[in-house]
Amino acid sequence: MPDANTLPARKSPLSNYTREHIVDYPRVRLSERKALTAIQVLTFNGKHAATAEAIGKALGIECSTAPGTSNSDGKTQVSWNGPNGWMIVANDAEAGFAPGELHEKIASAVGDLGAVVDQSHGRCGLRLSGESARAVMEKNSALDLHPRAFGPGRCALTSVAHMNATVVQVDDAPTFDLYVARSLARSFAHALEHACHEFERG
Amino acid sequence: MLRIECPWCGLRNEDEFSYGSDATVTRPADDASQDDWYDYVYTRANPAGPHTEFWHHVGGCRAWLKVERDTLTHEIFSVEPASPNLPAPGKGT
Amino acid sequence: MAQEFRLGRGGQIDREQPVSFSFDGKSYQGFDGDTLASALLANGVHLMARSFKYHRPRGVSTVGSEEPNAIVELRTGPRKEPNTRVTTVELFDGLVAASQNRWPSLGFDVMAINNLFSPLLSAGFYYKTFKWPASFWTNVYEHVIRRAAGLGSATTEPDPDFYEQCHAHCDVLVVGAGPAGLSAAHAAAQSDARVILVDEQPRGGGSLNNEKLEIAGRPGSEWAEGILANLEAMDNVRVFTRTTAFGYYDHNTVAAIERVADHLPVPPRGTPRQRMWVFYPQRVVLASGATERPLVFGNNDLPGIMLASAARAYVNRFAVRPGKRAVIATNNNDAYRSAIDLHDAGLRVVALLDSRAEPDAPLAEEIERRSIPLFTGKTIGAATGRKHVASVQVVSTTGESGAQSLNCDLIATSGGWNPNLHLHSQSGAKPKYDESIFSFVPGESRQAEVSVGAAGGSFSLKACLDGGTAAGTEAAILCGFEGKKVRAAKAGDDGSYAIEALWIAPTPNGKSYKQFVDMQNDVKASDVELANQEGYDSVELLKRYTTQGMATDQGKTSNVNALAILAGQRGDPIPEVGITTFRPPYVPVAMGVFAGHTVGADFMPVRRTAIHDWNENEAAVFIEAGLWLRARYFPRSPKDTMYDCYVRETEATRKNVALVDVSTLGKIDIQGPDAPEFLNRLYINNWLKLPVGKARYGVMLREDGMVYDDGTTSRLGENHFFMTTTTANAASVLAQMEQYHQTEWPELDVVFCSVTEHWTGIAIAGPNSRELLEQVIDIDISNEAFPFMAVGECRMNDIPGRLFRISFSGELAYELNVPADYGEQAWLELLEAGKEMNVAVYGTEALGTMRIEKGHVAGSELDGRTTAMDLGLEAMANRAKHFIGKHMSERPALLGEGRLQVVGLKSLEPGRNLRIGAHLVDPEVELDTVSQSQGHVSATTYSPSLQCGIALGLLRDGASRHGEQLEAVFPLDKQKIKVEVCHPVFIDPEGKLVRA
Amino acid sequence: MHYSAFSLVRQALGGNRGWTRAWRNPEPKMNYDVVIIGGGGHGLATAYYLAKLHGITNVAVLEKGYIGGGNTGRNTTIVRSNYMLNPNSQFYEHSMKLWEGLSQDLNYNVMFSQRGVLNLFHTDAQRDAAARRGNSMRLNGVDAVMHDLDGVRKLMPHLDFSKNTRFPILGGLAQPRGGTARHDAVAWGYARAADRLGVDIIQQCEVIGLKRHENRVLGVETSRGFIAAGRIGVAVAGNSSRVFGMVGMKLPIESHVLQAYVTEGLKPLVDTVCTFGAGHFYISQSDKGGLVFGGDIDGWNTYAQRGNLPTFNHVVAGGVTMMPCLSRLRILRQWGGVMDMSMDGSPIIGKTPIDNLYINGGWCYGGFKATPGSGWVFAHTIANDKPHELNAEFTLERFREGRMIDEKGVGASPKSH
Ligand SMILES: Cc1cc2nc3c(=O)[nH]c(=O)nc-3n(C[C@H](O)[C@H](O)[C@H](O)COP(=O)(O)OP(=O)(O)OC[C@H]3O[C@@H](n4cnc5c(N)ncnc54)[C@H](O)[C@@H]3O)c2cc1C
Ligand SMILES: NC(=O)c1ccc[n+]([C@@H]2O[C@H](COP(=O)([O-])OP(=O)(O)OC[C@H]3O[C@@H](n4cnc5c(N)ncnc54)[C@H](O)[C@@H]3O)[C@@H](O)[C@H]2O)c1
Ligand SMILES: Cc1cc2nc3c(=O)[nH]c(=O)nc-3n(C[C@H](O)[C@H](O)[C@H](O)COP(=O)(O)O)c2cc1C
Ligand SMILES: [Zn+2]
Repeated sequence: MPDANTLPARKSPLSNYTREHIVDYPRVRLSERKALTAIQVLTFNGKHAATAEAIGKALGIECSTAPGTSNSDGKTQVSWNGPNGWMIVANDAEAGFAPGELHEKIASAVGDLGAVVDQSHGRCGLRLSGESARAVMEKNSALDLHPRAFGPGRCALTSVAHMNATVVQVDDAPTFDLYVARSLARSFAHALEHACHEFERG
Repeated sequence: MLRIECPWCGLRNEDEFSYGSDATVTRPADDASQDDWYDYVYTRANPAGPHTEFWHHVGGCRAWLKVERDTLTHEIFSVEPASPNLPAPGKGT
Repeated sequence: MAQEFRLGRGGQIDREQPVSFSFDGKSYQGFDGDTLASALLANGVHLMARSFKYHRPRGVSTVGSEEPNAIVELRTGPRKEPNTRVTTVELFDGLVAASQNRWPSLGFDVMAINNLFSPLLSAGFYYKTFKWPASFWTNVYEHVIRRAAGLGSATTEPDPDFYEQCHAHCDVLVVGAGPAGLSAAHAAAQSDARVILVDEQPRGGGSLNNEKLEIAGRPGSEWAEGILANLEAMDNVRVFTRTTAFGYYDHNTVAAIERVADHLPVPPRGTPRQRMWVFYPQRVVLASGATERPLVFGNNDLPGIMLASAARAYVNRFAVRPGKRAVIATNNNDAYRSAIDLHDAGLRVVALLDSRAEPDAPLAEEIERRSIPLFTGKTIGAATGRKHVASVQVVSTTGESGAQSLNCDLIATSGGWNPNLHLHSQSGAKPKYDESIFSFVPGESRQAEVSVGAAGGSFSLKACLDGGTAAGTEAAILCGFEGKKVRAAKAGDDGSYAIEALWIAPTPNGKSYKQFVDMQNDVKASDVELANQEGYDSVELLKRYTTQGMATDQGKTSNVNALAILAGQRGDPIPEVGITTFRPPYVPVAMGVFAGHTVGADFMPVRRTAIHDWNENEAAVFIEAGLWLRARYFPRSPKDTMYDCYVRETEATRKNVALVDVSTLGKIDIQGPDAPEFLNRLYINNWLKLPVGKARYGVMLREDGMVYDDGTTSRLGENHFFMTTTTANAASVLAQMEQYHQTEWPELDVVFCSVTEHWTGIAIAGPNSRELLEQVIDIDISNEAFPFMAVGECRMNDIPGRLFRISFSGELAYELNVPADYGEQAWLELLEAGKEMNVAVYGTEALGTMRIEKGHVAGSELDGRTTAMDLGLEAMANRAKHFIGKHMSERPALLGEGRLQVVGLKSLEPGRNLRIGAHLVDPEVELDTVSQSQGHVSATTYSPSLQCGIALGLLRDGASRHGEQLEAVFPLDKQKIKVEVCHPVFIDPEGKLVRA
Repeated sequence: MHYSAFSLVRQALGGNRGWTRAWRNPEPKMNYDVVIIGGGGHGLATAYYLAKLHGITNVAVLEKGYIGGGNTGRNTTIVRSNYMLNPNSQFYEHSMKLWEGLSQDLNYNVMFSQRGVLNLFHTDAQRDAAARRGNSMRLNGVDAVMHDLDGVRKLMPHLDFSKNTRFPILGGLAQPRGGTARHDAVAWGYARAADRLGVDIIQQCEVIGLKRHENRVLGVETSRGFIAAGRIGVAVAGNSSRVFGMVGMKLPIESHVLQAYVTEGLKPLVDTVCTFGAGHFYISQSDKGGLVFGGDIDGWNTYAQRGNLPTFNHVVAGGVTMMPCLSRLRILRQWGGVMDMSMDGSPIIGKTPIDNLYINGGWCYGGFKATPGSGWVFAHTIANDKPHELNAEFTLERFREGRMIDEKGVGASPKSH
């Protein structure tokens, strides 16, 4: 396990945005969540339930086999990530993990029930929040995000602004966490930023 | 806009999926005849009416799906996982 | 005098808000709430346009989006919008409009001369002439026709405004906010369904805004406002005005266009001009109303002639007098309202002509009370007037001759009403003909939709309110809500419709007149007859031969008249003749709306590597590779050419050491007990025995036997592999692996996912690459400890990573992968470590040079038509095992002679390089003479190592032709150059260097 | 009745009462020497050339709807012969030559307009591919010109030539002799000309079965009864699989929808046919003034003649990106046609395993330009029971043998051609 103080600082894909928030309007805000750890788990034939249980135990967060669900202890997010897997995301500092610790934890819990793959540097995390967040999403995604259809604890793998993304609803503000491929991060942020302009004056 | 009900992700737009191929042709065994392989790779029933086909939820959960769809009306009769070994939606195995 | 034709009171206009605008350079005043049409009429302007073919004077004839005649160029400069219906333009301050398709002016249009030649310009005349001489067609005749044809002229500047596409879900979508639609939306909302209500008008109410009808004891428009207020206050309801549903697509999706800012001079900052909505309703209620159709008689296209419902709408809604002396002609009860409303507004109704023998008694009384002259069994045979109607010739429908003439400046006609079936029909349903209203009505539903109100063929207000309410509740129930009982609003019975068919009027004294069916395309009743006479006798052939229904209004007011006249000609019943296909969009929609915001620089996203910023700072020249931007070469001074750069970068690599960013290669993590077996079926070569800690080059075929992709795959653990693919095929290879795993071999216990994004890949290549790396890598990389094709975990200074000893350049080389957030850091540290050795960097151009020198096939040879044998890779294949593409690659023609096979090519002309795309032919062929190409040049470069131009090519039976001399010809530029065919590997054939 | 400026004047004076039917409306006979299934351009042209060049006039063309109502009546009318592979290049060039004299040959103005076809390229790889194609065109005697930016600007002045668009234009490959034609007129012109040579054109007559004895076809079952036939040529484009299904044959063909669109009429804006290289979009302007454009197929099997939104949006986004001034112009109509997508993107014209039954299909989105050539070689093939050298390589058997004619190199994937 590499130790924290020797590791160089991480340069995030959106480091070209020097502002703290990409968008900061009265009713909507968009920001990058930097330096995330993202661990993808894929289960082998017949090992799905067992893996879910193992992860749940190891993290003390429910790891659900129900599609489109995401559980979190406020720091670490365990989101359904396809028929045979999950994506576990945390900011090490916030969640109090040493570098690589989360990976280790999951790897030893999963053992040979499945594959544990580090995607930390491959995903860009953004957070979209505020009363107008749904209106912004409406311009870029065909998901039904109405409270009757979606809500906190729900996640979806879908296309946002014509790019593959993961959408996780965090709270009722509403707040959405969005994850997109690192190489596309700037185009993705640009599209969302553009969609926010209409709400500049609230 | 076709809307395909992914067993895992729910109703999603056509543009999240990519069309695979006719799902009724079966891949011959390694020792099958060249004719069998020719039919598998090249000839299609191409029916006007119900058609069973593979779609890939490539913009979503990446599962391959077996979809029964009418090529005249585009009505979709059924969608199921292509693989019997992926954990069934909901219950994990 | 300003707004001379504005009525003293009434109308839904704000007289406190005067608005000034200009038409054809003359400025006028209107009021907020006006359309361009009503404002022009208020100022007595009736001549607004010229027709398509005969350039006849035309004025406004409707109040809605069905307008065929009055179309203008709206706005100027980059915002100019040709062919804009004046009836759909909301007036705003400073609006500028101009007439189109006329020269020199609207009043005097020389092209009106066509009018005289009209017999020559009959339907399809152009098919019968302009054939000689052949060369004249494009250059002379067509040139003239094209300039004459067309309507308005487009701007040639980019659009300053932007557009967007939005998505909205609901239980019940209601299209149309007239009495039927409002009732439906209200009822569905009461049952707690999520409701979306759209209407193309700026305000809800539909026809109620045009009529003097009462609902629940108050004016209909007030009732509508009340309902709308309630709806807007409910959080399960969304109301979209200025929003036209234009397409009903598969699986119950409905597309609509919202005119967000068209009623403003320019859109507010951050706001789109228009946006497309895609609605995903469970149920759809179509309450889109009905469109009136005109009567067909002589000169029925003159300015001053309009639909009966339009005439009263201008009076009631806009407080405008469309004329002073009106003649009204009808074949049904509805137009009686026009007579009444016009009269009550102070117009002189000269006559009400009812083609029916027996009028409806109570209505007749109303007319009598107002002492409006009522003539039954009579209709208009023809109108007269030059640029405006001046009088009408009244004829009796029984056709006996002798016509009476009446002076007038306004004609309002009703030939009946056609339910708006467009969306219903687009949804896949087949409309059916209803004898009782002499029009088509909705047929059996094919999707989750129902038509109500006038759209459903029930024309009484009461029926609209009741039907709408019932449909709304029903829709909610079908969505799984328990329907809440809602009482429909009460309305006095507005009488029956009682139409009797009158498709074409008898002409006065048998004289021949132009009786227009399709006004915009100038299609006359006689053209319909001619088409039938010549055998273009089905509706579809008629449409295409005469162009009826093909103008910007898509025949909203003319289709039914046309097919009825055709039926008459054929002597067949109307249902047998049928109706042409309704297609989206319901109204013409700007292309920008479909494009949304993914245009120009945002047409496609850009993929950038972690080293992109550094490359940019180094002034690298980039090249597109799919969505990726890759550094192509690095100019060191402004005068550096690409050639200077790639030669310098190649030499630096071959003689010393250099870095290249290879992050864009596809990377797939593969794990599971069956991973080796899976790879063994995927690749043509063997994978079962690859040792852990080793990499191997692999080749994949398509099922049809052609080479698909190649790359090195490493074994990181017993059950753990790491595959690399070409940049181009990264996504499709993964998709194909998933397909075979899930559809063909689910029994194989293996999983995989893309890790392309997680890793930054840096190749360190050149004889001194080991020396450079040794300074920063924490593992022993001596040739013994870390031989060619070795793979290992490592740390580069403090950065964790993976090291691969593989080489694309043919030199001693390594590939280092580090997590992408460290990518730039690793790159910088390598440059730092190599400073003394003056390490260089190189781009894709030098990469290409070196792969050609080394004879590595790539994209341009893997062109989807080449087999492993063609590419000299067959030796790798293990045909004793099964692999994808094995069988089809064994087809006779693929093994036989005449295949294009990869070869090396050397320029035999010093100082001249080969060009990609040149063809290989026997020496001395005359260029531009038909000859069989024997192959082509697929990749070329100047080789610094060989000091001459070299290339790879695909040559017929090339493998056995090394040593031959050919000519590489480039006829496009009249070039040829002598070449020698040779082995594709130009340097280090034994591969000593990579193993050093 | 012969068509000419003179006849036009004479009839005009007679109030246009004297015009006669362009083609008869005969009842089907009991039997014909040759029955052509499909009254599109290809079927009608085949009948015309059978009668004109091979003296076979006892011919019927059976059309289930109205003639030209299939893809002939719904295509974007681009005519070109700018192919890379020899069999295509030579066949389409032969067709091009027939186009050049067609209006005169048929005595019907098909408005063949040689305003040029321009294919833009945006990357070096695309330029290289264009060079390879352009050079093989020239080697086959086909006209081809490589344009740099200025050359492109002269042909299409209103494109986005800026460097900050996503895929800047580098240049284009043009075929000056390419262009467009009036689609309906092609069907009508061939129908009228064939009719004058005695061919029966029978509309509203759907073939619902093929009668066969041992390995030989005897005639067709139709919605209007049985019709005996010495030889049967099938030219039904998107419906090929259905018709051959009637004799239990599976074809290397899938049916996919291709959409097309037209804008409101406009004064001249687009003077040449232009295709975008960085997305799926091509455009031309019709004589009526509408901008006619199209793009890629929707990409999944269908027999419905209508398209869907995603492709629509993608196509138009490409268009506005290529030519920004299109943004405010309005689309008038969207429609679709059912494409006979073959397994290598090239047509199949020739004999079938069944005697006296001939196939003409697999045209994908490129068969309108082929109409004269297709009818010409198909007539030859039917008349002589063997292919002409121009269609000798377009056999049904080529896939089994490994002789694919794959311009795009995407293999046995109809949706990708
Ligand atoms: C949107 C679109 C754009 C296109 N653009 C171009 C282009 O720009 N350039 C180009 O060269 N090509 C283009 N094409 C392709 C071209 O239109 C076709 O390849 C060509 O028109 C095919 O002509 P055809 O006569 O073979 O088929 P069709 O014109 O389709 O004729 C076949 C006829 O057979 C009839 N039929 C079918 N089944 C039966 C039956 N059982 N009994 C009786 N009759 C039957 C059908 O009703 C139809 O009328 C395009 C196609 C489409 C749809
Ligand atoms: N007695 C007669 O002869 C007769 C005939 C027809 C109509 N009418 C009267 O007209 C009224 C009909 O009421 P209704 O509610 O059925 O229709 P309506 O005409 O009152 O309302 C239809 C509304 O739908 C809108 N609309 C149409 N197509 C649309 C689209 N694609 N997208 C968005 N909006 C669209 C229109 O702008 C209009 O506001 C009744 O009052 C009826 O009595 C009478
Ligand atoms: C080259 C071409 C130009 C067309 N121009 C027009 C046009 O100007 N107006 C119009 O309404 N339709 C136009 N159409 C479309 C036809 O109306 C019709 O939609 C098409 O032939 C398909 O037939 P369908 O819609 O009846 O199925 C055009 C079609 C083609 C192929
Ligand atoms: Zn899914």
